Amino acid sequence: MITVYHYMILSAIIFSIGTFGVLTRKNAIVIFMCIELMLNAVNLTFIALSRHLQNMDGQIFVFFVMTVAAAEAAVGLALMIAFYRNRESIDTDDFNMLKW
Amino acid sequence: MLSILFYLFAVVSIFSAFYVTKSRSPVNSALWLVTTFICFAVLYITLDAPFMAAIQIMVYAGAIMVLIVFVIMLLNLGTAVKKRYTHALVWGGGMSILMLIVTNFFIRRSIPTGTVGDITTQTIKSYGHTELIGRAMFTDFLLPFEIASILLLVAIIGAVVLSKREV
Amino acid sequence: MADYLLSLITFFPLLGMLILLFIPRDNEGLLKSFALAVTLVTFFISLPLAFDEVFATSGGMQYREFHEWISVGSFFKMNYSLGVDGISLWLLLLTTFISPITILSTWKAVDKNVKGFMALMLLLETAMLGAFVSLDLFLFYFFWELMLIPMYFLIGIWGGKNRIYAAVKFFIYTAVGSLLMLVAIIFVYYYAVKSGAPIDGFGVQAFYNLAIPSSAQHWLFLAFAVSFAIKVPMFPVHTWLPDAHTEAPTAGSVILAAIMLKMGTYGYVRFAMPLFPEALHTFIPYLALLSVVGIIYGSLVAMMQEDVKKLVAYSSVAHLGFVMLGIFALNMQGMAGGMIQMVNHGISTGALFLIVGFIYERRHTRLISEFGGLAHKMPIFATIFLIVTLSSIGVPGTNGFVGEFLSLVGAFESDLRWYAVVATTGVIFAAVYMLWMYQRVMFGKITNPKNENLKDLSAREIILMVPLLVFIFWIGVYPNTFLRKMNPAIELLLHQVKSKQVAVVEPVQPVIAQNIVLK
Amino acid sequence: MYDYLWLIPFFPLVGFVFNGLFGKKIRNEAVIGGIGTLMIFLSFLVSCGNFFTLLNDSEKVHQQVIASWMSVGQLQIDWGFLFDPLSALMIMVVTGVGTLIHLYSIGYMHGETGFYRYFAYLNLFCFSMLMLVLGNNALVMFVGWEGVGLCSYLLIGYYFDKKSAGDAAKKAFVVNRIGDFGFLCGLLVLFWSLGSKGVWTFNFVEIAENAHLLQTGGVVVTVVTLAFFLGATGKSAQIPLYTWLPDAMEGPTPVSALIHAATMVTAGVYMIARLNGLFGMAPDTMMVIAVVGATTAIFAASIGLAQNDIKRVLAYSTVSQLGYMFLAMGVGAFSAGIFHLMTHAFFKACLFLGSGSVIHGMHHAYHKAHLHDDPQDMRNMGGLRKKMPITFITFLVSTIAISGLPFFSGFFSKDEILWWAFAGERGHWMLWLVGAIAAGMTAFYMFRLVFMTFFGEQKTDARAKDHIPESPLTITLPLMILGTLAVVGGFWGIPHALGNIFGHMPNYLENFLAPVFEHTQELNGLEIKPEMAHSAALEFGMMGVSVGIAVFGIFLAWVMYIKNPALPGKFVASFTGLWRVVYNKWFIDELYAAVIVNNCKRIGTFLWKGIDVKIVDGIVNGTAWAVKGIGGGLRYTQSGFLHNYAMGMVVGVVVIVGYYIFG
Repeated sequence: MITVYHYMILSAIIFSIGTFGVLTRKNAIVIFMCIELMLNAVNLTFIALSRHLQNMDGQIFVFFVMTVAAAEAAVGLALMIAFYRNRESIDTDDFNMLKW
Repeated sequence: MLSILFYLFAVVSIFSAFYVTKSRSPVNSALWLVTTFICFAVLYITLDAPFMAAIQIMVYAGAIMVLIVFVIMLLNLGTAVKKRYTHALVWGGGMSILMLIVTNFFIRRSIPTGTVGDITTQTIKSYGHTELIGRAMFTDFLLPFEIASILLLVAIIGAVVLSKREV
Repeated sequence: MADYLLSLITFFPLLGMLILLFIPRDNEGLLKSFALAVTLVTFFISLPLAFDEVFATSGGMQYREFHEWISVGSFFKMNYSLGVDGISLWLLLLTTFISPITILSTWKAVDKNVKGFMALMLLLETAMLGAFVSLDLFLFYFFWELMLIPMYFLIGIWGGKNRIYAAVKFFIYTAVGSLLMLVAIIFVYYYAVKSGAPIDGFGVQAFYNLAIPSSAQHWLFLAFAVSFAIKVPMFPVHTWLPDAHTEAPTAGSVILAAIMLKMGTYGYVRFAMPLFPEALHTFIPYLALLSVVGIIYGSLVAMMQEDVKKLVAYSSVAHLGFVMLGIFALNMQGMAGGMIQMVNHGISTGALFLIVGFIYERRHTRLISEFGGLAHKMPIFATIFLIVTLSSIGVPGTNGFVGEFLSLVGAFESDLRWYAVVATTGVIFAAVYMLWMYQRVMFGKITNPKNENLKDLSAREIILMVPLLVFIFWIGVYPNTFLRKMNPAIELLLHQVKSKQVAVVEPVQPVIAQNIVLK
Repeated sequence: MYDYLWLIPFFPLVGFVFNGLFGKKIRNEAVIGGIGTLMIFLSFLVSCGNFFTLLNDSEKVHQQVIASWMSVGQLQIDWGFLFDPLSALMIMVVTGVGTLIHLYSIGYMHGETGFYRYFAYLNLFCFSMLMLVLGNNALVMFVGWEGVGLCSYLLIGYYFDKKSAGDAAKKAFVVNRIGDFGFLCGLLVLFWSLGSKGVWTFNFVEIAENAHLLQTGGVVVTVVTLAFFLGATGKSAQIPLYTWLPDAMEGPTPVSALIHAATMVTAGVYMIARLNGLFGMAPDTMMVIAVVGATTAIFAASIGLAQNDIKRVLAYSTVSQLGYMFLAMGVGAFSAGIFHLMTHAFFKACLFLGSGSVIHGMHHAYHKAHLHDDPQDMRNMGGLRKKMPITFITFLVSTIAISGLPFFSGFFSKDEILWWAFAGERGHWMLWLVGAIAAGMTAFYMFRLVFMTFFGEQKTDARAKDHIPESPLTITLPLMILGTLAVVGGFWGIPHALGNIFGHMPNYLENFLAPVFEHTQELNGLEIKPEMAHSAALEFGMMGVSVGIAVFGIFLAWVMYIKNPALPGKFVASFTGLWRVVYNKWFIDELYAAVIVNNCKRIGTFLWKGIDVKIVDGIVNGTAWAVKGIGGGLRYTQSGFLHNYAMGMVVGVVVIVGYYIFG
């Protein structure tokens, strides 16, 4: 029998993989995709718990997460374009303007 | 039957998620990501959430992925130059494994509690998932819904402003 | 009208400031006269308080106002609670009285961004008035912090050469203290709620009746005491004062000396002492010691100053030592002396800063060595300066004497008499540093050719000094006008403090006579 | 009549306010001086009225309360006046001598730029002095006490463009303040110690009535009286606080006469007399007072021997005479002390005014001859008796009076003091001896002064020689009046022994003052020792000895400065060291400067530059630097690389969640 724990463990694994990607990759777009991965892992938890609790609220939340993800995608990618225009690169090693 | 489906798609999604991080070319990553999204959509269906599955495919696998791929094309990003990032690999890998362990413990030791509702598989079947979502969204969550729409509007304007050539 | 009098007084300057913001920036004359008019009107609105006989008979809070203000859940309740008694009455009036004078004093002195200056002055007045009339600890804290902001800008923008350093030092010193106080305030409130005592939001009067355990009292008292001690300022946390005074524009110095320093002493009287009577009892010897050290230390350091303003600033440290000593005597005379000395210091030191301002405007220097022989060129100035100097020294017949004397009488009656003996030597030092300064500035021949063409005081400058001079003599000759209305409030306060002290030592035990009769 | 008591100080106050506010505009010396003089004269008239009413009144103590001054709890202080024989006598002296000196000043200060200022201050001084004398409680007295100190400051600094004048003024005020510190301490301890017995008061009458509550000879009384005595030494220029008085001669001469001879400096004596009830109870303090008084008398006289500035001689003479008064107070001869105070006011005022007349003349002459010599230096004078006959005669009369030659006023008062010092219960033959030697020295240096100034060759510069005029009437009239008083003033208090010879003439003064002092003297046994009380022979013997010493002093002066003018030079040559020490005032000023003033300055600088700037501000700025340093160090964690931040976040999450699970 598949319980909510299975889904949650899966979501944890996917989330960790996303974290791994964010921490190791240098390409901003790939990092961005890894963040989407993490968001999706969270979504899975939401839906699994929503199902478990027989409650719709979690799914509504997923909906909002998706909205935010969409907005993020729009703005984030626009930022990347703007950045690429300046630096001819989207390698995060070149994003060090925050340095002291 | 359901457990087989779950394990199958779980394994596929883990595998493809790993390849998202591993592929050298961003386009490959994007395609692996689409695979993950689709697996997730299937998992949503196993969770009696067909509408979320549809949205998953449409928004993620459709809109967002198109956007990403489009940007990759636009910027003409090639395959990443092979660099040895062992340092980052070790640290990042270590940290994510630690994180996994920690969350595992967290999940194993906790019992999910919360307001238990009355939506069972039967209600979903009789009313339809879409209707239930719609009811919730346009009654209790109307204000957040409107705010979300404003957020999207802002994001659109922001994206336009940011990507315009001369600001 | 009377129901909202305090609100009206407090917020009238703020209202004025809001209107002032609509006056065009270039119309400096209008800006100045408008600010002056606002402060004058505030003064006139506050005058009925001075004539109200109720203060002479009742020590309780008058002109109460109470409205609910902020409430977070059922736990936190901050109320808008105002009131005035014989203790805050004169400080309130001092504020409304000094403000028009300071505005008038800036007529020529401020030349850049007059609008901002005037707006900040008005905001500052509201903050100071609010702090004096708040009966809610939270409201008090609000005004207390609000005061800091305009002063910070006044020093930081219109100050002298080293103004940024001074402004930041002033701000940080005071902020450190007030954060300690905030913690203590929250703790007191938390304790009050937990203990189930009948409280009224942060209303301070209900807090008076709390029975806080004495171990907690000690810490709370220390937090309040440090915060107020910084503001007073007491030795050794006084070093912001000389810098702030030296760098501040004249009006800023006057407000700072005349009113803001009183916040510290007022805070002791209104909050720290009645809230934590047991702790007070423990700490009085140390605080009195610091006061006395402040008197001697301030005097000695003032003696060696080369900058007139710094000298006056250090003299403030000494004078406020007398105030604190009188207050810590915890008896009628000492308390009344401390209170009247607060007003005195406001008038005399305010006047001294104005005087320094006058010569600074003329010569753009404050170094004593640059002057000498000014009495030849500026006889009226010399006379006024002399009177104010004498008042600062505490010559009988001027206000300074009444305050110092009452403080000392109080201290001698209490257990602090040995401190008082030492403090009395302060009168010698006061004469030394003030007269030495006066002599070096005013007497002798004119040695510096730049001083040859100095003009005597203008009509405006005389007008703004005259009210101060009137009060110097009024308080000196007939202080009963003021004491009469303070006494009931002081009595009540002492009752509050002493009724809760566990081991109240009768102040009139002839210790010397009993213990050391040698013969 | 007593209802008008308040008018006495009120008139000078009016004069002060008028001259202070309008004097500058008026510019008419006659009006300014006239108003000033008139006001003090009016208050003299009121004083006379009160005085004569009191003479014939059986009730000797009267109080008038004008208004409440401070009232806080048990502390109630009034603006009130006390009129009893003591204050009656004092106001007569103050207003009487004051009027004369005002009159004198019109002539003396003629043409000065600050004429109005001078008269305003002078009136203010009279006001303060009268408050001091008339105050019915110690605090009103303190108002006057500080007020006269202030006026003294203002008047010494009258020529404020002279640095020496400014310094002297400041010195006077500060030294006086040291005394005031004592006064204030005494006041406060007294208030508290009486209060602890249930009597909260500053009122003199109440203090006198309740003094018995304190223990005779106890610590409290001794401390209180010693503190008051410190106040008195400041105001009355006694050791150790006498140094300001000689410097105070920087002020105009009439000021020296009024303030630094006749009135203000006697305030200390007056204060002790006023508080006789307390002082009588403190034998230790009385002894200290007597010793300090006697020491000051001889010490100041010794300095006076060698001075060349005419006013400085008189200044040291004043200090010395004040020493006598304190000696009198110390041995319990209160009325004798007050008697000497009165006679001293007459002859010393006359001497100062006379010296002022001389200086005025010399100044005039030098001015005419366009010379800048020092008009106060006696070495430039000589033979003036022909030029200034009136000045000379009055001066001579007063000199005889101060030297204590029989039947001049000084003789009576001084001998009374010496007799008490010898035969009083608290007296001692050493005190007498010191007093007698000081009297001899006084006679010597005063006649030295007279001989150098008025006799012998005229040593003035030849160009100025013939321009020395006699002073105008406004100057000479007060001289004549004071000279007369200096001669006859003593007959008011003839000692018993002499009175018996003159057909049982009573000692009027003693009887007059008796209501004030009687009680204390009876209570504390402050009387002549019984074995000597009725020995007229002994009294005459002592009198004879002291007159003999005085005559010897005069003779010595005559030998050294008239008969054989070369003698002083030889004397100086053979005792160079001693002479230099005496001439330089025993180097006391230098000692004070080195020990007290410089150390105070050094401590002040140390506290400022050391403690304040280095330590306190060091800590404050150090905190700031530390925060800045830590911030500067932590800054390098901000690498700017995205991964580092992301890593930070993840570590944070892991740690928090881990803590949540395992912690």
